Formats: sequence, C-alpha cells, structure tokens
Amino acid sequence: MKKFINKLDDVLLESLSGFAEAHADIVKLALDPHFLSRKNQALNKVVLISGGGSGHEPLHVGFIGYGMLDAACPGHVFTSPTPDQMLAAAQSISTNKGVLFIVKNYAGDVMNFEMAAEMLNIENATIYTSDDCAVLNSTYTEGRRGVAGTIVVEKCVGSLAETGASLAECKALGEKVNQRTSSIGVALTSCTVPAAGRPTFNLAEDEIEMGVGIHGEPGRRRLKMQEADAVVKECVEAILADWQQKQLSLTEQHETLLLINGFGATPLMELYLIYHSATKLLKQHGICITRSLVGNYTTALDMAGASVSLCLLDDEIKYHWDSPVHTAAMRWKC
Amino acid sequence: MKKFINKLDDVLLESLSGFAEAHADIVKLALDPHFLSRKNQALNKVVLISGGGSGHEPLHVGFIGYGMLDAACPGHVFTSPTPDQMLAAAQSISTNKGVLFIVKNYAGDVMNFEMAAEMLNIENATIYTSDDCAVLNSTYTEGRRGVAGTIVVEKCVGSLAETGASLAECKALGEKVNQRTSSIGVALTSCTVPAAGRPTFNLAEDEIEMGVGIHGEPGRRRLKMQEADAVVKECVEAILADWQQKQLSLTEQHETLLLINGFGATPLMELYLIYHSATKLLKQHGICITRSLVGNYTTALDMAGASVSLCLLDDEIKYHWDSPVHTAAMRWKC
Amino acid sequence: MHTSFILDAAKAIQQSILNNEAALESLDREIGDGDHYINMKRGAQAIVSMQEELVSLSAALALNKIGLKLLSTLGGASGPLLASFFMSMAKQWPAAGKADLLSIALAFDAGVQAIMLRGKAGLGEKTMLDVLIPVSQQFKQLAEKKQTKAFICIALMESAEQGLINTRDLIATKGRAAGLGERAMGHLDPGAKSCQLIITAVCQLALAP
Amino acid sequence: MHTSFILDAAKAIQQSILNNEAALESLDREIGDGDHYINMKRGAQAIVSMQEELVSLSAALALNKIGLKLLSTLGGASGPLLASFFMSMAKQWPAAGKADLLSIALAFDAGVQAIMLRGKAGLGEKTMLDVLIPVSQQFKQLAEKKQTKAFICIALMESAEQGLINTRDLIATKGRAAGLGERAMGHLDPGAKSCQLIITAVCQLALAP
Ligand SMILES: Nc1ncnc2c1ncn2[C@@H]1O[C@H](COP(=O)(O)OP(=O)(O)O)[C@@H](O)[C@H]1O
Ligand SMILES: Nc1ncnc2c1ncn2[C@@H]1O[C@H](COP(=O)(O)OP(=O)(O)O)[C@@H](O)[C@H]1O
Ligand SMILES: [Mg+2]
Ligand SMILES: [Mg+2]
Ligand SMILES: [Mg+2]
Ligand SMILES: [Mg+2]
Repeated sequence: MKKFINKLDDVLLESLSGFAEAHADIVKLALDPHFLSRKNQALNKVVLISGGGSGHEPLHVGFIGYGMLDAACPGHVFTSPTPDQMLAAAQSISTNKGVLFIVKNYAGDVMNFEMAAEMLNIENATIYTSDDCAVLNSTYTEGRRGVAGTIVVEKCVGSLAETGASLAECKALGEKVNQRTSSIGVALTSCTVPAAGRPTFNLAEDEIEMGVGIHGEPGRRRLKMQEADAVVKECVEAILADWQQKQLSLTEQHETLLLINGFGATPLMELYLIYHSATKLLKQHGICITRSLVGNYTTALDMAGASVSLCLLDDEIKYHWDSPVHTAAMRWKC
Repeated sequence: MKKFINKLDDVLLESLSGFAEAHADIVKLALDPHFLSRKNQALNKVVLISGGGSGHEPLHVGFIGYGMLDAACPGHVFTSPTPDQMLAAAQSISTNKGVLFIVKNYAGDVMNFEMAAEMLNIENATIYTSDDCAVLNSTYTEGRRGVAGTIVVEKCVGSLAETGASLAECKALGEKVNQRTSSIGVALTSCTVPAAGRPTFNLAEDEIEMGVGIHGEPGRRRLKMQEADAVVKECVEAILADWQQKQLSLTEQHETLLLINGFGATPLMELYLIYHSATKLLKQHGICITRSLVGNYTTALDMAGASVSLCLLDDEIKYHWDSPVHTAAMRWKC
Repeated sequence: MHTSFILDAAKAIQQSILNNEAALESLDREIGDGDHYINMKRGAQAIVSMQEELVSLSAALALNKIGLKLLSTLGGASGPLLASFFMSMAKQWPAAGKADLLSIALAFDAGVQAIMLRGKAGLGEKTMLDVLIPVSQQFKQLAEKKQTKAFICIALMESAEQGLINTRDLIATKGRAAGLGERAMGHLDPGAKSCQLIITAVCQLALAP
Repeated sequence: MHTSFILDAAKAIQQSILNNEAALESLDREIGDGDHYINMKRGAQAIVSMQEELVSLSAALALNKIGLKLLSTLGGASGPLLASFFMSMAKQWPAAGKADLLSIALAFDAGVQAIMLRGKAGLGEKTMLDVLIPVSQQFKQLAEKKQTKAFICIALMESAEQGLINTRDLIATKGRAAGLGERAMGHLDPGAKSCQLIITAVCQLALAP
C-alpha cells in the first residue's frame, strides 16, 4: 500500500485539518469530538447534520455550506462516527427549528445516529437514505444502503431548509427525493483501507463486482469485464426495475437527473463515457434527462469503479436542485 | 487493464460526447476535426483556445465557459491535437480581438499549435505554460513542461479577456502568471494508456517517482516511499528553490495560491492531507497562503499521485482568480 | 467480582484482539468493510488506558464508564452495540458483595437484551448475537443450577465457540453482510468472532488460579 | 519514382510498424509517454486508406497530400515533424521523368531540413534526426558519386541502423525525454526507431526485383 500519509493514527485529523484550512472561508473544524460546521451559521433554519465513515470524500464534509449541510461528523475510515460527535455538532448550532440528521442506511450509521438522537435535548428527526438498488433481497434484510443518491437528498433538503421550512417539511422532501432516486455501483478494483494496508477484496484482472457497496462490500454478482455499454446496461436496467418496483410512474413530461459518480480511481474520461452510454440506453427506455452531475462525489477511497444514480424529478425537486449552493465540492449560482 | 470503454478507437469520441451532453448548457462539440467550444460565444473579446492530449480531464474541456476558455482541442490520449483542430476552432469563433492559444510546453503541443498559428489568417498569439520545476537541467533542453499551473493561467487570462482586454494584454497576464507559478508532481503508480493496455512505467511497491510528468514521463529521481511530510517537503523545497532562481521576491504582504492537484487515482482524503502538510511547511518558510484549490484538475488518467503548485499572487492575479467563472469543472460567483 | 478483575479482563481482551488481528481483519474484509479489527483494537486500547480512572470505582460504575467510552471510540455497528451491552449490564450489576454468579448472569443477559433491542436482531441473523444469546442463556441456566464457576466458564467458552461456528453457514440478515445473500455463507461473522474472543478471554481469566 | 511506388511503400511501412509494435511501444514507454506506436499506426493507416485518392496524382502531389494527412492524423511531436518532412520533400520533388537519385536525395534532404527547422533540433539530441540527418547526408554523397540504387539502399539501411544505435547513449535535449537527463541513456529513441523502420521498408522495397 502506497498512500500519502504520515502516521496511520493521524490520517483522519491531518486530512480534516487540510480540508478546514483549504476551505476556511466556508467551514470550521471542531476537535474532540470532531465535526465540521459552517463558518457562518445561518439562524432560523432547520439544522442539517450528516456524517458517516470517512473515505467517501467529498461526501459529507464537502457539502457543508450555504444551501446544503450545516455540519458533518466524519468517522474513522469506513467507520460510522460516534454519538458524541453528532451531539456536539447539534449542540454547537442553535436555531429554534430543530435538527435534521441525514443518515445513510447502514447498521452502524443508523445506530450511532439513533443514540445521538435519543440523547439530544433538541427537537430532531432523521432521514435515512437508501437509494442503492444493488442488493436484491433487501426486503428480507434490514434494508437498502444509502449511496451516491444521498447527495441529491442533501442538496434539495439543504435548499429547502434555507427558506426557513419546518423540520417536518424538510424531512418530507428528503424522503421524497430518496424514494425517487435509485443507484447501483460497479467496482473494477477494490479499495484499500489505510489501517488495513491491503485491498478489502480481490478481483481478478478480468472481473468486476456489480452492485458493490461504497465500502467495498460485495454486491449482486461478480462477472467478467465487458464493454462499457454492457456494464452500464445492467446498471440502467437495475435502476429501471427498481423504479417499477417502487411504482414510480413516468408521465410524458417527466424529467430526470442522471448522476455518474466515480469511486475514486476512475478517470473523468471514463465517467463521461459512462454518462454517454447511460444516456443512450435511457433514451431507448424513453427516459428524459434534464439534469446531470458527473464526477467523484461519493467515493470509496481509491476504488476504481463508478455508480449510476437516477432521480425522478418533479418541480419541487428540480427547483431545489437548481437553487444556489456554496460548498467545497458543489457550487453554483453564488 | 480494466477500463470503462467500448472499442479502443471510440474512447475519445464517446467520452467527449458524454461531456458535451452532460454540460450541454455550457459547451457544444464539433466533429471532424474535433473541438469543444462555448455554447454561447461571447463577442468582442480575445478568443482563448487551449488543448492538448486527452487523459488530463478536466483539463482543458472542463474549463470552457464564461470567465475561462472559449474552446479546447482535445487530442488522442496523451497525444497533442493536430493543427486542423485548432484552425477549425479558431475559425468557428469570430471576434475582432484575435486568438490567444494557451499551450503547455511540450514539443508535440508546441509544434502542432505553431503550425496552426502559422496557417491561421486571424491575428493570434500564444502563451506557453512551463510551470513544472521538476526537471533540473531544463535550461539545457527545450525547456520546462506545462502542468497543473496551466489552470491558473487559463483562469486569470480568461477573466481578463472577459473585460475586453487586448490580445497583448491577455498574453502579458498569462505570461506573468506562468512566470510566478511553479509546480512539481509525484507519482505513486503509473498510469495506463487505454490503447497501450499496460502501465507506462513500473514502480515497485515501495517506490515513488519525484518530478513525474503528467504523461508518466520519468521525473527527477526515483525514491523509496516515505511519510507524506517528507515527500511534500521535497516538493515544497523544489518550488521555493525555483522561485529563488526565478528571482521572485517576497514582500511582507505577499499572498500565494496553493494548488494541490490529484493525478486521478489519489483520494481527496490524501490530497487534503498533502494540503495540510504543505501549509505547515510553507508557513515555516514564511509563505502566506490566501487562496487554495484542492482536487483532480490536471490528471494523468488513472495515475496515483499528486502535484503541488504555488502561485505568487499580486493584486491583478488575485482579482482575476477571484472573478466569476462558469465552466464544467470550476464555477464560482455565478 | 471486583473492579480489578474488570481491569485485568480488559487487558486480557485487548491482548486477545491483538493476537487475532489476522482473523478479525480478514473476516470483515470477506463479508464486511474490513475495519472491524481496527475498531476493536481502538476500543480495547481506549478501555485499557482508563485503568487509573476506573480502579477506584465500583464494578457497576466502571462498567458504565466502559460503555460510554466504547460509545465514543468504537464507532461502526459494533460501537453502539457493545456500548449498550456494557451500559445495560452496568445498570443490572449486583451491589458490592452480592455479586454471585446468577446475578452476574442476569446482568450479562440485560446487556445482551440491550444489543438485541438496539440492533433489532435476534438469533440466526449472522451477528455477534449468535454468540451472545446462547452464551447468555447457558450462563443463566448453569448459574441457576448453581454450577461451579469453573464448570460455567468452560461451558461458556464452548458455547461461544459453537455460536461462532454456527454463523458460518448462516445468511446474514443484519449488518453489512446482509446484502450478500448466499455469498455470506462459508464465512464466520467478524462481530461474533470478537465476542467469542472476549468471552474466552474473560472466562480464562476467571479460571486462572 | 512513380506514385505507385509511394503507395507500395506506404503499405510496406505500415506493415513494418505493425510488426514492430512491441519495440515502438516499449521505447516510448521507457523514455516518453507510450503513445508513439499508436500514433505511427494511426498515421500509417490513414495514408494506406488514401490509396484511391492518391493513385492518380503525381508523386509530388501525392507526397504533399500524405504530409497534410499526417498533419491531421498523427498528432504528438512526430505529427508536425513527419508532416513537414513530406510537405517539404514534395515541394522539392523532381518533375516526372526527372526523378534521378540525386534529385530524390535533395528532396529528401529538404524534408529533413524541414524537420530540423520545425523541431529546432540537430544531430545528437536523441531524436529521429539522429537517423535522418546521417541518412540524408549519405544519400546525397552516394547519389553525387552516382552509386547504384542497390548500393545506396544498402548503405542507407546501414546508416539508419547506426543512427538508431547511436541514440542509445545520448542524453536527450529535445522531445519528451529531454527531462530525463542521464536516465535516458541506455534507451533507443522511439522516433529514431520508426524512422529507421521507414527507411528500411522503403529501401527494401526499392531493392526488390
Ligand atoms: N443489527 C445488528 N445486531 C447485532 N449485531 C450487529 C448488527 N449489525 C452489525 N452487527 C455486528 O457488527 C459487526 C460488524 O462490526 P464493525 O465491522 O465494527 O462495524 P461496521 O459493520 O459498521 O463496519 C458484524 O460482524 C455483526 O456481528
Ligand atoms: N524537437 C524535436 N525534433 C525532432 N524530433 C523530435 C523532437 N521532439 C520529439 N521528437 C521525436 O518525436 C518522438 C516522439 O514522438 P511521439 O511519441 O509520437 O510524440 P510525443 O512525444 O508527443 O508523445 C521522439 O522519440 C523524437 O524522435
Ligand atoms: Mg465499518
Ligand atoms: Mg504523446
Ligand atoms: Mg466493519
Ligand atoms: Mg510519445
């Protein structure tokens, strides 16, 4: 394993420090317990707090700022943050509108945020994101994972919160966006957790993992590498099947947001090729794409691979997606 | 080699198509010869055209748009574009202010742009960027390479051109920014050119290449992997030595822009750790950092590694760096 | 049981985790995300570092502090689960001088119940509970039957071992492996492995002369 | 020399490039950026595809078209250089019926001069010129001495081979390898290798009965 690190124990703090220094105009870093929050906290709005294991950057720290999150609690690499972080973050920001936690649906994240929520003496609610449609038998298990679609939830709820909307309204919008978003990822290589020092899993030189999780969790099936169009086809069809199962109905005038997310080591050149492939296939299915995002937004350290996310827009979601945002990783109209 | 591609011959065109589709609000793609240009071309400004081999995305296509480039000519992977591309791009955009080519200083790029410039019947000039201070004996050779610092040149000249400045003024600013910017990169792994199908060079599991070029050209020296601080120290000292050689003098009130650029496969987490390390070291040398950029901006396909660039700001450069920009890869204040 | 035993147990557990790095690490790489060893190591280290702070406390207070510490250092899924275990066990812990085996077994069981509640899980879901539930049941039964400490310790170690082995052929329905379906079969659950290590370390310590 | 010879030469060159994939590819990987083989292959393919368009043209016009085609397909450093070579050679090409060996040698030399001008390079800089300059000089000398075609062809192939070998121990001062300093030593220059292949393919064709 070759990585730019000093001591293993210091990776997280040094990296967060660099992030806070590079974006000192937007965020500030609190230590012990660690969390990052907006430099200039807006008052009179629902406080949006997300978090999760580190190694998915820019998620979530890169989405702190105007129009998106108020704070993010980074755990160790691929390890959920602990409740004291969420408590400290929530308590450091006081508005009279309550706190909304945005949590990716993983056992660890769920339980840590849940304990924080129980301990917090401020009105609060939680949105669990679960856009990953990779896992087929998820109805028999504790449910689907939250992956790249989480960004769309954070962006839209962030925009709504900025208008002074209530906790219930923010939660409702977040749940709607989550419900209308499906994602699936493919790994070409494993990732390497710094502290482990070796790849989490092994893929042969001609194998790929379809439906991989953003921590390198095995997915739906392992298959031989194929041409991009074939791989993307399986992704697109998984998403459309999921939409059918969710009974998302497509009107004539429907619009969608297509997000091609890189896992960290896949060049932009390939991500745009995937985007092109996905648009071709989606068009064949009569899907109309009117918004797009391509890049490394929800990564899995140094994994090569990408995920496809599709969100069925409506006027409300579109409005909040388009509205101004000013964070380290996403900025427009301001 | 596992990559998201269909046929080798189609990689570039499919990827450019995806880019043009995903950013149809900003750019349009012309075919045969290939180039991308702004969707809404501004009149009455110097036309800025850059280009180079593909595989460095978002450079240059990601920097087309308001406040930056007017067009970019992408060559095959790591291969300079051909003069007909530059000619077609220049001829498709007509303003009365002339054309400024921004060219990274590589034999191939230089000669292809030169031939285009000779064949073009529109007033034109060229800026050659040469920020890479990795190569020690560059005074005896045809000169230094242009690397990540090129973005700073494109951003600042782009901003100035938007004000209606003349060709000479734009060229002068670009050359000033180039002169005040030094960069050096380190590779932890090679990259793999799709058509070659195998890594360009080999690094042992404990080796790194200091001073690597953005095409995987060997650099200054090969050394054993060390802790990040030691690696970054060598980079920072190379840059400061270069500044001394360039006789850039630092006033009490000097300000700098620190750019930590990922080569493609290095996670943001590590890039921010490098940023932290570099700020620590630069502070020790009395350098004051007031602007920053961290991310994958000038990549080398799937190479793991990063480069450090430092630009000595002045009021003019700072103004043009801060001014609004709206491109696929860099957007602020609009 | 005295606080000093708890402190010694913490050290024994830490040692056992460190000794089993390869196993813990590879199990979570196989059906999880590869961080379980690191999490457990960090948690154990944090507890062992509390020696001074804990030594003068009652066992119940010490157990509660341990739970709180785990809550803020472990993270992941195992963090809130093991933290809940210790905090709930602490609540039920018998008063000083009344710590007979049955009341310890009941406190232990309260801890296991807390994990079930927090994780919304039961037996057969391929989690740490596949070790903890049978161990707890047996502990209560044997303590009710007034078996000796030595007998109980040996039985619990066996039960833990068996519970762990049982996880091998289960399909996971909780935790990170829940997405794997049949592909999780043939792999032990990492959390079950650490619980088996913990139980074994404590029982061995209790058995020592 | 007739246009048909040029077309046959293009095919022979293409074949030679394809046959030497491994060498061309690895040389540019070692001291360049690994694309030289792909560039040359693309260029050769483009020229071979022009057969129909070229067959009815004069040699000079065909050579000029080839230069223009290379300019728009090759890219990289070799693109403008080889394109300039063909376009300048075309300008100096003797009129039909006047294509004696000396005038061909002079046209070839004009092409090499164009490369020197465009690349601002000369002998000993570890580039294709280390093959082309000696070959051109010898071509002129032997043609002036009215040596036979066969003699000249054999001499030029040897000269190209020697020029290529000479690049091995040079430090590059032009092109992508210029940054390498002493590390470029021990490696042949990829552009020199393709030029040696081109010259050899053409000479062999000229030698064929
Ligand atoms: N709902 C649950 N109930 C009980 N145990 C669980 C549950 N979810 C996960 N676990 C346990 O946690 C272990 C994983 O812990 P760890 O690797 O530290 O956290 P994470 O899964 O968040 O990376 C699993 O092996 C399993 O034993
Ligand atoms: N200034 C120059 N003069 C002559 N030949 C050059 C010059 N620069 C580069 N070359 C030749 O070009 C070759 C590399 O070509 P190629 O790999 O196709 O382009 P690039 O270097 O742009 O990737 C070198 O091996 C060298 O022979
Ligand atoms: Mg984890
Ligand atoms: Mg090249
Ligand atoms: Mg784990
Ligand atoms: Mg090359």
